[in-house]
Amino acid sequence: MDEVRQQLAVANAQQLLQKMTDKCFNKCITKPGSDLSGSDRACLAKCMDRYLESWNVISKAYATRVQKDAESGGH
Amino acid sequence: MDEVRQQLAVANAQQLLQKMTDKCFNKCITKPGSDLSGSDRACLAKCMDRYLESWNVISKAYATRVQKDAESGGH
Amino acid sequence: MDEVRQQLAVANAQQLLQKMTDKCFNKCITKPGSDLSGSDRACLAKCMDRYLESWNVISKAYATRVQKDAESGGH
Amino acid sequence: MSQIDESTRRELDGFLQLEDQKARFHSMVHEFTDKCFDRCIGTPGNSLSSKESACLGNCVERFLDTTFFIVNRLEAIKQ
Amino acid sequence: MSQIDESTRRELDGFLQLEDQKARFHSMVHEFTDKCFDRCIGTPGNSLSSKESACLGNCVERFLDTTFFIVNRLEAIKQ
Amino acid sequence: MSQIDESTRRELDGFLQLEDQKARFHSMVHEFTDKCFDRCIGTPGNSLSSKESACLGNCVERFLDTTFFIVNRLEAIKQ
Repeated sequence: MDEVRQQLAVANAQQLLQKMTDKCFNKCITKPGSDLSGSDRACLAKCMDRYLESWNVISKAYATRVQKDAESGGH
Repeated sequence: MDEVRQQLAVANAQQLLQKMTDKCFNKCITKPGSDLSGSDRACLAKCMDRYLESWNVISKAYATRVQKDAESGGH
Repeated sequence: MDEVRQQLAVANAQQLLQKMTDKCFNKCITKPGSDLSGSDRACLAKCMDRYLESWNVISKAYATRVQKDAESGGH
Repeated sequence: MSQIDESTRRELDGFLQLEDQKARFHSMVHEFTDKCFDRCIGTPGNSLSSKESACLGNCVERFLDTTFFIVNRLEAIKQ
Repeated sequence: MSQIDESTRRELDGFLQLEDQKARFHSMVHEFTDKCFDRCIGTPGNSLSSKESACLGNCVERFLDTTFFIVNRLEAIKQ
Repeated sequence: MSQIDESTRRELDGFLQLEDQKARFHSMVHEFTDKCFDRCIGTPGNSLSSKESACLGNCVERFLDTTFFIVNRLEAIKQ
């Protein structure tokens, strides 16, 4: 049972990583240069933090909504 | 055999629903507010109708083309 | 073993074709008219050539990088 | 599956092939609608204008033309 | 799988169902974040502003409202 | 599969692993080309300019750098 749980956790982390990388690359690296500059890294760090924060805000909002819909007996 | 047919019909409906929801959400709910306003709903209703209409127009156009290509012995 | 190799080659070609068609349709056919005009075809031909060229440039760049990362013992 | 006779098997094969064809047709229509709706439909109105309908039809036709053009040219290049 | 008794099977079923539910929940959260991040977050700052947080919450809620609206209207049209 | 001896099995494993690696490599190249073509290529000309080629190479390199940066920082945060 722990195996199943771990496989799902890995899939979840991979999905997060892939979407976050795409989003932050698009937001921060608009003109790819010959290396990641200091300001590129600063932007990526902020973008990551905001993305993770957003994920948590959305996770809570969705959980609350699922709960509310269940209580009102669906839509 | 009816089971197969029904499974495919469900998959088809789900694909339609998912794409239509994405499209109309993007077209109509540009700034998500604290609820769906009357004008949001009006826009969604029109968007749905036009999307379904477009689906039918495209379905006919594609069927005609497949037919035509088959008659001319491929491309 | 040749079968496996061929299946993968087909999958690879299909992926290339699909992405290239999408990209070049978007770049060249901005207003779909009643047929492909001569300038549409000229644009598609150039777009294809540049896409294939880009694929090769990127393939080389990625291979070099994978090699480099392997030599430096990962990142 | 238990053994089934030849004619039943052939009928089943035909059924599955037809359903598969229909599923692929629908799947293509979903793709085309996804692509062409954005290109051809501005603010959704009370019905499709004749211009919008024509655009949708052309969008499908030209996308297929583009696919054939690219496939044929790829084959020509390869030789 | 070797034979297992009724209560173990039920426990396993419950476990798998719960994990499946969690996986689907997470998958939806990924989709929503993908959609709503672009709409609500401009240049990433040092923290989410209250306006950005509110936008994210509204984005999820209105997307779900939109889904229900469309499903209900589809059913109404069909009849 | 019928029984096969050790050395054949090892050879087969090696073959499949290599093909799998190649398939994953190609799949990444498709992804990168999809991403970087739009960023680096304007109106398609008669050949890639040196600026366009450099942009494509940088686009791949910086995307990989971004992935490593994010993975490393995620691990650092977790601890």
